[in-house]
Amino acid sequence: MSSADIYRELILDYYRNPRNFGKLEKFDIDSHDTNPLCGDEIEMQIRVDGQNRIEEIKFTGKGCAISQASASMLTELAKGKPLEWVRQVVKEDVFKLLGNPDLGPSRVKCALLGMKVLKTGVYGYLGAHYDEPDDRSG
Amino acid sequence: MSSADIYRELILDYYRNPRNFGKLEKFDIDSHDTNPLCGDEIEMQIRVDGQNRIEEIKFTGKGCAISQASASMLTELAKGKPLEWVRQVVKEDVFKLLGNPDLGPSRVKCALLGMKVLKTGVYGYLGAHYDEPDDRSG
Amino acid sequence: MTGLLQTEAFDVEKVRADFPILKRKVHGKRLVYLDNAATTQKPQAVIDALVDYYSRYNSNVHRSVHTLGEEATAAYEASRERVAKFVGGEPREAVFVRGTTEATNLVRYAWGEKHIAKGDLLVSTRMEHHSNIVPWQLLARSRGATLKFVELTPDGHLDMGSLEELLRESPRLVAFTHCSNVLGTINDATAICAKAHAAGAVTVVDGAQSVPHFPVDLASIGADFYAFSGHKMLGPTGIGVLMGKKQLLQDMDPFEGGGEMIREVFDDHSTWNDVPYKFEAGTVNIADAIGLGAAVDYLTALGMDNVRKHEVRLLDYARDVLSGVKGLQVYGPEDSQQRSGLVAFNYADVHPHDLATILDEEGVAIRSGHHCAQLLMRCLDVPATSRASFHVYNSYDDIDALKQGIMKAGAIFKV
Amino acid sequence: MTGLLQTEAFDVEKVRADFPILKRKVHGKRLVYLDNAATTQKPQAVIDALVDYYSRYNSNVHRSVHTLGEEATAAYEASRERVAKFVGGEPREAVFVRGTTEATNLVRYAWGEKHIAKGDLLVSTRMEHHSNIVPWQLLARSRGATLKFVELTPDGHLDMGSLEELLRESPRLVAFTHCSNVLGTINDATAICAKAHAAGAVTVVDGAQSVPHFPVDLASIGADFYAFSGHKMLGPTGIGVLMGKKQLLQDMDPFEGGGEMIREVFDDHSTWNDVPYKFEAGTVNIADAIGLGAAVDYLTALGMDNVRKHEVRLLDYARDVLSGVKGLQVYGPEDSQQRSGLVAFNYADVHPHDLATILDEEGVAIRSGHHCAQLLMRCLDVPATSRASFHVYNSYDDIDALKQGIMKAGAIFKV
Ligand SMILES: Cc1ncc(COP(=O)(O)O)c(C=O)c1O
Ligand SMILES: Cc1ncc(COP(=O)(O)O)c(C=O)c1O
Repeated sequence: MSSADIYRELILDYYRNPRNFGKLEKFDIDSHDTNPLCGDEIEMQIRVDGQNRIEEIKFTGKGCAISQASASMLTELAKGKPLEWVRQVVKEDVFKLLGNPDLGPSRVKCALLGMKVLKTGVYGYLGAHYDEPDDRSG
Repeated sequence: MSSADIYRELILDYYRNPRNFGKLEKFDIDSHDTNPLCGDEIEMQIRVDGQNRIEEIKFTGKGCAISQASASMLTELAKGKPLEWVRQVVKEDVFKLLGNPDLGPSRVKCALLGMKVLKTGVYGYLGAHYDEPDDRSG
Repeated sequence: MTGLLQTEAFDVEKVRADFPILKRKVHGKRLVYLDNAATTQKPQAVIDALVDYYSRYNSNVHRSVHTLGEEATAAYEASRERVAKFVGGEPREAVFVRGTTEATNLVRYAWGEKHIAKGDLLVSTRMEHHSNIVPWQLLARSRGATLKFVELTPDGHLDMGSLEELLRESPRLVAFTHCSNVLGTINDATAICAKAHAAGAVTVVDGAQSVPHFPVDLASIGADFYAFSGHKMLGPTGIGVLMGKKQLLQDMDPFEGGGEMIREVFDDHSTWNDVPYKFEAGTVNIADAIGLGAAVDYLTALGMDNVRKHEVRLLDYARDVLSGVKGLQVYGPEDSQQRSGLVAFNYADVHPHDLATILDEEGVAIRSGHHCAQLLMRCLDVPATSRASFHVYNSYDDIDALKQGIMKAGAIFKV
Repeated sequence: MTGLLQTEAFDVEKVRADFPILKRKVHGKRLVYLDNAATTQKPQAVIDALVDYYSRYNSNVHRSVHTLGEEATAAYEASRERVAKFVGGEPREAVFVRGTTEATNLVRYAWGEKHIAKGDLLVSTRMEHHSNIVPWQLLARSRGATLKFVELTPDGHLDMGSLEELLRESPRLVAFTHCSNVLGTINDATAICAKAHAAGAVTVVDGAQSVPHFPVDLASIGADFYAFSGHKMLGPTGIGVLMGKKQLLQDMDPFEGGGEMIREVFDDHSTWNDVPYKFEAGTVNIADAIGLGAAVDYLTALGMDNVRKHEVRLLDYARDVLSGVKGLQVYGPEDSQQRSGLVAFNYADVHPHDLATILDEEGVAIRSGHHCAQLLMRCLDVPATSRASFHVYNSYDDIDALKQGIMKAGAIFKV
């Protein structure tokens, strides 16, 4: 897959016009992380409703098209879902959102930063600990 | 030169029956050093006479035949000499005492330990500082 | 290939033939390696030195009486002599370490923890690599000292007014880079050391980006400590050098304890070997120290003046070529004479990582990110930059390939 | 050559063919390399791994987006995985260091300086290499703690009574070697760790002489920290491993600051990367880490059980052959099952250095001296010993050559 395929119209659109970008006034979950390898940064805020569902979710961040687009896409997908749903999310879900690009291991970390931030925040809220899988090959 | 030539009768004799081995009751100079690379150890004590000559000199130590024999031979040579003479001693003098053996660089350090102890002690007494030459190749 | 650079200095095509990796293809394209500030490639002579060592005289050093040990020790110490001479220093003042980072940390622990007291001032600068910031942060915290930074001018130099101001506060330590790994700025190390010494400070100079790229003479610079990395100057990974003034080295505590650095061990205390051995604990990285000696020989044969000449020409060419690219912003001083052979830039709103991915597809390897210089990124007000950095085997062709790759990224991102 | 050893385990002649250095002559004689406890020789596969890295995919790791960087990172991390698995540990708990000495010093600085307080007790033993004594001496001094030593039994074991006694004083740290580099004694690391943990201590086990010579399974040993050196296990110089329990690693201060180990840097503080990266500051020794992976592959292919079997046979043979030499005293436990493949000895009044010089003339390389174990030398009441130590390429022939050399020394010294 060539980079022209990775950087499809859709990715660039999410990069330049990220959905759910911004901060919430009231939120129950606030999660932030950086990718120490490249400095990409994502913060997510979530408001939880009475049925433990993601009522509202927004993110801010800076970084490459892949990290920002994937975080944005993930917030869209998460909105309205029960918190428990977050536990089921796997990296393949993120890849699918991005159109299954052929990313090298370091770019995979960019793609998955948003998922890590989401999981860390929600797991913490649920009183659990999110231990990133030791998966260096992506 | 083979090791049979290095370990001549004379060297073994000095190793097993070191001349000037022991301690002085009264001394003006007491100098000690170890070879950090092998642990060989030499201590020398010197009594200085009115004319700044080496009136009496003894050594103790432990280590290989080469370090002990060369220290012993050096004390014999030094006895009665003016302190200033010690400044003139060079490593070739020590090699000559030993019969000019063909020593590798690490064994050279054994051979020269006695000279280093002697020089450090005498230079110190004369108010000077003995800076071992930076001669790794021996 | 058309535009291989022919300086009067040396024949780039011949140089390229010495580097086996340059024959390799990446994504079917010729490898265009422009990530030399991160690590350089290695000439066959360096690889051969390693193979020769392991195939012919591998042994532990210093404590061996046998032939292999004598040979390994002689080669290791001969390498120390060549490396020290290469930067105008004394072998006794050359400590082999893993790299620049270990060197600054060694100074922190062995000099800093002993000599820095509560309330002391430490000075670094905003253009430093983290390796010349974080050790001083940690030192400041552990000793109760303060760390302040020399500010930068808008055109990417150290602000001399800011330095003078800090020097009036009588810092104990002034740590600065001889050459910035992002801006390329070459600092006047001699002048800064003189000023810092006059103010009573000890100087730690980061030579990671200078020793590989232009002639360095410590005798004239006069730094108290000077650090550099072998892997950035055609040498193997895992080896570098801390040059330190003998008096300071002798007066320092040991860093790591055990092995080579010992004189005698007793139950309750130990005594130390002479410098520089006092700072080389355990089995040293023998093979790579010898490999670094081979790298120094290679650079010496080319001539560091020629290396510098070559890089300035590449720099001029790169700035010519890239100035035609709309939306491309280059950081650092304008004048090639004041900077080293690297170009950090940003291109429109294409994030450096995305640009690097697109370039990689064309066989072009650049670095993207914060380059371990986050304080500098904040000064530049960018999260990251792209960086193309040169060495002896780079040519005009490589820069053309860089430009073409950037143009492709522009097309994909519809810049 | 007559007596090349044929174990059921592996074909020594075939193994020898893998080590290019064994073809070399010393003083016109066949090289008989018996200094393996100092450092081992390297098989072609390890040398090839280095050449391959430098010729094909040399690049800085972790921060690169380009292909070379991805390949180098993948190989470096794959090596971490293989090395961790080789000793029954987790990759996340494996920190690449220069060697055993850096590993113990890392624990001293990053764990010790944080967790040891005035009046605390640290325990080491009298059979340790200086690398497992001096860091604790320095730690004791800097924190105002006390360092005590487990005594030895006359037959060269740790005195369990002495250990128990010290454990009753609730030490914070118990540091001991899995295998002595002089006596050859293999300590029951599992039992000692269990006792030490029950007493509330953190354990630091020196595996420098165990990992290269017999199977080690950290999952069953349970040590908090376990250190070993690559160059003693057929790997390159400049690389080794500190295995540490994840919880402890996470709870530690950083060791060196800069580069890889950083998450974010601000003016007045910084945050750290995850373990194990937090302890790998600066550019790591990429090539040699990859080379160590190749060494682990080589040993794994032979099988560590077979390596052990081979060494026990050599040990038995050596003790048979040497027991016939008048005036020769061997140190350490009698039973080959309780010791590793090395023999330290003294021969009449021939000083070990002199013996080593005479042996070298016969092509036989042994070590002579205090073996960085001066406390042990004082227990044995000798200034030095000679040591012949084995590895996979040694044969009965080598031991015969050793004996002949000793007899020659006897003749020259008129023993
Ligand atoms: C038992 C033991 N511990 C520690 C060390 C130190 O290892 P290194 O020199 O590789 O740091 C050695 C080897 O010299 C050893 O034999
Ligand atoms: C200016 C500068 N200083 C220090 C370093 C750190 O060198 P190393 O990673 O070899 O320790 C680097 C390179 O990464 C650098 O560019």
